[in-house]
Amino acid sequence: MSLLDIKNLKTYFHTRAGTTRAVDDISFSINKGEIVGVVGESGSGKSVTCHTLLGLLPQPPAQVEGGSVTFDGNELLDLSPTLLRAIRGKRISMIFQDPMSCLNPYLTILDQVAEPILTHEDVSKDEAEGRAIEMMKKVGIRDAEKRAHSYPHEFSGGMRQRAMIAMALVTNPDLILADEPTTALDVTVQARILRVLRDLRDDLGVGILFVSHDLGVISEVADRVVVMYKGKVVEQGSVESIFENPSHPYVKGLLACRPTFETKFRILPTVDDFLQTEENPDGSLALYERPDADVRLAELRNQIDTGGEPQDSNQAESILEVKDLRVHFTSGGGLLSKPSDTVKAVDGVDLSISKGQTLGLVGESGCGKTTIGRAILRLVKLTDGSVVYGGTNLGDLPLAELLPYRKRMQIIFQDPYASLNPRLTIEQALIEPMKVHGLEANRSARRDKVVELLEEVGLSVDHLLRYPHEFSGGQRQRLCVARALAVEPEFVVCDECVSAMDVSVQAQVLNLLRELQEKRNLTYLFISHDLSVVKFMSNEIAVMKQGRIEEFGTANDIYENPQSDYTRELLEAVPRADF
Amino acid sequence: MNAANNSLAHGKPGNSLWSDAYLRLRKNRLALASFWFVMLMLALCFVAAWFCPNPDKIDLENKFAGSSVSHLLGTDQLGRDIFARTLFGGQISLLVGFVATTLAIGIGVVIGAASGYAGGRTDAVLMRGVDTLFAIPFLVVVIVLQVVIAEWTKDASGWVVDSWGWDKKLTSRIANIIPLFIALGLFGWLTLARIVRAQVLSLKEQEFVEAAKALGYSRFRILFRHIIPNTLGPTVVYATLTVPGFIMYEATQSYLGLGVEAPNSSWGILIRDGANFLETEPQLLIIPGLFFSLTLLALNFLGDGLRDALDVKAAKD
Amino acid sequence: MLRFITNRLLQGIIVLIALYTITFFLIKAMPGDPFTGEKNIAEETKQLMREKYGLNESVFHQYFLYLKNVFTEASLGISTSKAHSVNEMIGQSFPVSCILGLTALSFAIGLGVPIGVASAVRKNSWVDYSGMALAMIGICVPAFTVGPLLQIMLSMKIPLFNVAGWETPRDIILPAITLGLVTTAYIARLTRSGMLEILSQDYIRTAHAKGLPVSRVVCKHALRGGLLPAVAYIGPAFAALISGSFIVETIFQVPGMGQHFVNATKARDPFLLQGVVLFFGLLIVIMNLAADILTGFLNPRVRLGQE
Amino acid sequence: MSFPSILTIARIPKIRKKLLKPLQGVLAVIACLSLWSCDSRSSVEVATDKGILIMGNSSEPKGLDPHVVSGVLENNIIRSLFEGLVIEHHSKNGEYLPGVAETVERDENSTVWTFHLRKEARWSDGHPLTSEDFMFSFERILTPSLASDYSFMLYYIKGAEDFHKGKTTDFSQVGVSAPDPHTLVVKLLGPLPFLPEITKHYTWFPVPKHIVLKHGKIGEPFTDWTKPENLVCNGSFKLKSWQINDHIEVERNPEYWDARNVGINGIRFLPINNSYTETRMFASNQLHITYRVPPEMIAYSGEHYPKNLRTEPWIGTYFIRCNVDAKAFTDKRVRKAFSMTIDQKSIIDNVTLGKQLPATGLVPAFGDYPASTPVSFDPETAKKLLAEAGYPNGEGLPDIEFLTTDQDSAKALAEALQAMWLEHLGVTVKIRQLEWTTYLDTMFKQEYDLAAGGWIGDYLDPLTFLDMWIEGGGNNRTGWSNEQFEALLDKVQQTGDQATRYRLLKEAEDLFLEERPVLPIYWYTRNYLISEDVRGWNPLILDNHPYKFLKLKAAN
Repeated sequence: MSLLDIKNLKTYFHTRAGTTRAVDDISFSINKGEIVGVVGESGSGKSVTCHTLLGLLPQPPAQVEGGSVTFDGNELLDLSPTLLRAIRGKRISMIFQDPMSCLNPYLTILDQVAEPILTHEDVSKDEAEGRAIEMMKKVGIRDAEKRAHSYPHEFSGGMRQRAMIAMALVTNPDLILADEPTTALDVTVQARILRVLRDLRDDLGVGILFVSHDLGVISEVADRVVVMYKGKVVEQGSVESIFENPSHPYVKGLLACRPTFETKFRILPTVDDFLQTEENPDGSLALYERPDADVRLAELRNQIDTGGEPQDSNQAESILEVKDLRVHFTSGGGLLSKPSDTVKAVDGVDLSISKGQTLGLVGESGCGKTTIGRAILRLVKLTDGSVVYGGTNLGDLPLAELLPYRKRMQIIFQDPYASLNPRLTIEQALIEPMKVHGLEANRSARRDKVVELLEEVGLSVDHLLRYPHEFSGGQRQRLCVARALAVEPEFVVCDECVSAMDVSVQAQVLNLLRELQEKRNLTYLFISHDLSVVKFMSNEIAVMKQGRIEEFGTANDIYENPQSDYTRELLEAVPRADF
Repeated sequence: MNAANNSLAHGKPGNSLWSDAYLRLRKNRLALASFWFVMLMLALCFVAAWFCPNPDKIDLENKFAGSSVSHLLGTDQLGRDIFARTLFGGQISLLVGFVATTLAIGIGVVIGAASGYAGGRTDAVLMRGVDTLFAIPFLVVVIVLQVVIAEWTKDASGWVVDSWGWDKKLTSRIANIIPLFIALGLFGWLTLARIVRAQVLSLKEQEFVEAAKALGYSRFRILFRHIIPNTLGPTVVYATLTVPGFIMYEATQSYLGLGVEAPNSSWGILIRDGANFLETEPQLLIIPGLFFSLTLLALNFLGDGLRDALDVKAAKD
Repeated sequence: MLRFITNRLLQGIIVLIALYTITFFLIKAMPGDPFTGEKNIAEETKQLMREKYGLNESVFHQYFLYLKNVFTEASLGISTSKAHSVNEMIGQSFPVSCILGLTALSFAIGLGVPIGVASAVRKNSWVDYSGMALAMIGICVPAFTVGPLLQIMLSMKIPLFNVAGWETPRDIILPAITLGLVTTAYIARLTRSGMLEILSQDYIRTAHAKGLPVSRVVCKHALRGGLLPAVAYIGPAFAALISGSFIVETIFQVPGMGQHFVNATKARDPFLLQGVVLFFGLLIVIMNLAADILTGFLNPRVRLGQE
Repeated sequence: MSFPSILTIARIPKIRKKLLKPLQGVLAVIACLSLWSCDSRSSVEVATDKGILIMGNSSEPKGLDPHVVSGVLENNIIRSLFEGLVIEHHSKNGEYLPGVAETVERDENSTVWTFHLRKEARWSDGHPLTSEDFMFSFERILTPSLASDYSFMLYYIKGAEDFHKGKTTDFSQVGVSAPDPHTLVVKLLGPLPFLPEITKHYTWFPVPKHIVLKHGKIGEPFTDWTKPENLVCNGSFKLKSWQINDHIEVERNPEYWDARNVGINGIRFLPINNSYTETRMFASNQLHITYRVPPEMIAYSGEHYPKNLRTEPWIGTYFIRCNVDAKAFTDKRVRKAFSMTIDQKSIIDNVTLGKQLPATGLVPAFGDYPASTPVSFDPETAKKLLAEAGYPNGEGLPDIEFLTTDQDSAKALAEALQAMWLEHLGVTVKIRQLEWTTYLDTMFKQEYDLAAGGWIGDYLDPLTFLDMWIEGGGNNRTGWSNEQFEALLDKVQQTGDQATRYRLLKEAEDLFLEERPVLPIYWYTRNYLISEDVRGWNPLILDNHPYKFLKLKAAN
């Protein structure tokens, strides 16, 4: 008998706007000692499935409409809240996506890791804490005795996720629901965490439900894969069968749209190239394979990317020169006191970008890559060094004279949710930069321009009067791109601008950036922690570590012949779905 | 999951911030009821009041009369119609509540936002300034204002009457109330500034503010267009909490000669006067007290509803 | 930490000097003087009285003389309206106000926090609505109504409570309730919004996933963060409770500090007024600092000095 | 995915239990507190048993130094601590009983007075009290540096004013002398038949020379001699404890010459600002005597505590000052018209509610001095007068502002007057309500048209109501003056014969009322509640009850 058996589970959300079928008749099972990967994009119902199992969904609006979930012979959906609580955290634990927001910032790590034991077992506090520290050591937290008393914010992202895992494991559960456990992590950390999970499966025979949108990760860790799309399971099977021989068009598209080191497309295929959806009269969706999918793929293959090699660097006009850039952050200081601590975020960096090219800036979180992007735009104060753009050193320009450069240089941020003012309509948000910079003669001309821009980024006039929250993540990022383009810049910093997206959406946005670059001869500084994406986008790549450039070279050189140990380590840690 | 896609597909018409907020407010039954109650109160005080008996008509033979046709809710210690006095008092109190709150929000939001956004020394100076003002005794300021500003408004109102031909009585009523607003405006915003500042401290780290900077927007524009509108929610809730305080302050000030001039009245004055009849004629306290409390209760729920309605992010489902 | 405190205390001194300066000139600008009484005194006598209190000197001289006395002798001067030194008057009334304020604050916290928490946990239910209505009524019904009501309904019916006075510990209860009502309402509102914010955080879901009972999720995981807005309010609120209790003090015959503000103002007593204002200013500086420190203590992410 | 209210799956009972805990705590605390002091008897019952009188005294006194303070509430306390040459009679107005002085002699002109002090008079520390102490006290209160605001009460003494105003520094020029330790001779400026009345005022009280000098020089202000631990006095009581704004308690003074006949063991004065609170305290047996009853509660108290409510005439007049320099009120016909349209009875019955007496004249009726009657309610004549003055139906009158205060029923009174003038004269008067001291300042600066006001007599003689209206008088402030009036007052100062004096005073009063620079409204009464336990408390127009004759005995 399998450890967990899900049969025809249906979870709907009933809101005033109507009913959303978040999980719509899915069935799969997990055995002891098995990792089942659940793959799908946001909104596919994979997280809702996890939460339904533990009764963590807010009811209303959520409502389990049918099906059964059998765990070790018990029907979970019928359990009383008290009995369910006894299972939660004891026999089934959960690991959440974002360890920063999912750990309580007000309690120490030890407090939180020991809490499941204290809740479910009748043991002394000392014993519980002892076991918690043991477990923390096991998942790779060094110096656990000492660091256990720290607060979450004092831990790095990787350490936090380890603490989270320790918390899930500390009661020796039979089943772990891991909801995107590595999504927020750097690749090297991710590799280590995946190792820990595999060890758990092998050593303790724990069953793991591993939810992720990242096919690479799934391929590394899972034994079996379940692919979900719009609340339904579209395909399930062993890792090999899914990755090598996908049958469903959605899965095919998903596999094709990921950039890999080997990708040679100029434009990435997208899921839409494979999948066609149609709404049935009863509101459910019918999925078809596009008849022309193969043609389209072949077409894309023919446009092999030639831009991978930089143009002759002598010919290319260097548009931006960064020399010995240093940015130090200080804390403390007030009306009457001097600042105290100093963090050297960027510590002596030289860069140069040629017109029309893309420089990729890659590194792990906290290495200073984002700060470089902001320093170039003078969004943070330079401590030392120069940023020469078009012959002018922006570093010591007074703010008033910076205005023309604000028009020429733009930035697209990581989080499209946070980087749009929630209280401005799209029209307002897009007209405003033009107004500030005095572009276009009058209101109606600006409006026309906005419409043009929206169409350019793949949105329509209908969207003009909407607010950002009415858009999906991918659409929002398009809006951010449109806003950046509204001032007709020459140079754009893309700061992790696709990191928070599903692969299918990521492909669309990357394609958009590519097309715009060609059309408008834009220069990009492309910042990301994702090595495959950077490889896909960039001509040249700089690898950063702790505020300095570790290695610099053409994209192909870096990937095929890494010079520094650090770069090599990074490359090796990237999960690849290649069979 | 993203309900946004659905609404996009169905092409819901886009709206301005406020009309959008109104649509959402309509769904909150309690807030809607409160909204209509406030409207009713406004109608009573500003329209129906004119159909009531003269609120200042003294009839000493007929004091403490019970409810009757000529005096709907009876009469007070000088035989004046309680209902009429309460409604006319409501005009003043609602006006005071509205203007004082507007002033407090206006000043508090700007100072708090500027302080939080600028940070560093500006912040320290502004916040310590708030501390200082917080400790200045209100009463002293009122007494000084009464001398300084009352003189000034007297001159000004005389000038208005002479050169613009305004009605003398009306001008003098307005002139009396202006120093009151100045006093309230001077001090009413202090706590609000703190609250807004705390909001702004977290808002200014948001990427859309950085995006605005990168787009070359001026500090002024960033502050007023991008930061302040996003502090509206907590501001509205806090503001509804301060309204009763303002209305009661008005009574205190009127007693000190800075505000409403007798025999005109306000809810605050009626309640203060009525409290003296607690044992003997409690209706003198209860009637204006009920008008006051119910209106503010409604305002409070309306404020809550507004906060939720203004929060475009929370309106996803 | 130490540096943060020193820095804020230094700022506090600037605040106090600014406060002193403003108050000094405000007092000078008030109509009447300390010797204006219902029965007018001969101008010669008034002049003698001014000499007695050093009020005949130039304004400039008076300004610095008082400052000098404050700094060199820690003396806040002698009241012109009561035959005591201001130090003595504050010394006698501050402990009383402190006890009253603390009791009122405890009452406000003891009642406001549970109401706020319950309202947040059961958002948009009758619990929430009635809790918030209760809070609003607390704000709407002024002290000069609540006080007499309590006197009539409790003291005069139940022999347990005195109508007024400050003799037995029981005498603290009614004025503290009257005084704390508005604070209760604010704390309830602030706790509610703070809790709502926290309850929507991801880590609350984590806590549920661990199988914790709801009460524990609320008390251990949510309360600490949810109280932060209320804590930031409590500092200045306590200072205000101590000084702003004039009405409650007169209704319940409490010999506290609040009366000094009003009586000194009415009597145009410059030294008493300056004294209590400076003392109150100091209290505000300290309370704000304490609130910040407490916030830092409750919220490990806040590093003092960074705000 | 957001989880706005994960707690909708909350178990309610758990929460309830949590909420109950603090509530239980509160209840427990209340229970403890109630056990703490579980005396079932009320404060008054306990105090009566102990022989201690609990008195409401309106406010914290300015101090206890008889030479520094001024005011009724200070007087109440000082009267218990100090004793002057003579004391108030416990039941008869205008008479006196011996105090420190055993006998009083005067010359035929009532100009030179000799007081024979009793030999057994002692300070509360046992130190004998002699005429030297009086000499010292007179010198002290007249010393300019002490800046006593009531020192003018001694100006009747020859040379006192000059000494006080610094024209001479030689105290021997002042007409007081002490031929021996038990004789005090006072030489006055002119005849003053009611000098004993004046010596009842605390400015004439002795202070202990040996103690005052121990804590500072003679004219030194701010010394510590009135601190509870230092204060030495000669009255029937001595100071026991003093908590600012809380209470002042005095206890039996065993050194007092008549200690055997003092009927109570102590008095506790409570500075109760809020008169409603005070009434409620009385109702729940926390007080023997209240300072006053608020107007709204007089009728109510009469109903509920008929045996306790007392309404007694008090020597004071409430009136409205007219600024005769203001254009509207230069004409006495206008002033009279305004006066005649005040329906005094209606105001008393509906606004002030304290059974005050309609003020038909300026000086309230007392003793042998008959009340004047020219002031009356006569709207018809008033209208005529106003028309004669050139303002028929109020037309042509400039804007009139009525200055009033933020105290007690001032606002209601103003509103009622406003209505009366509008009804009978067709004049709309603007009400200007000001904070008390601002009001005084404005009134003293004569920046008003009409101003509410009042006067409480300092001693029992019509002069206390009339001599303030001389030109430039500190309390005149109407801008009114009249040579004939002043000549009459001068004549009064010259005669020692009471009948002649009263005739002249009446003449002056009638002249004043004819001119009507103030519009009298009512004569004060005192309304207060007194416990039946208090025996020997008789109505006195000056309200200077001598405490030594009181007795406390539980009623029923």
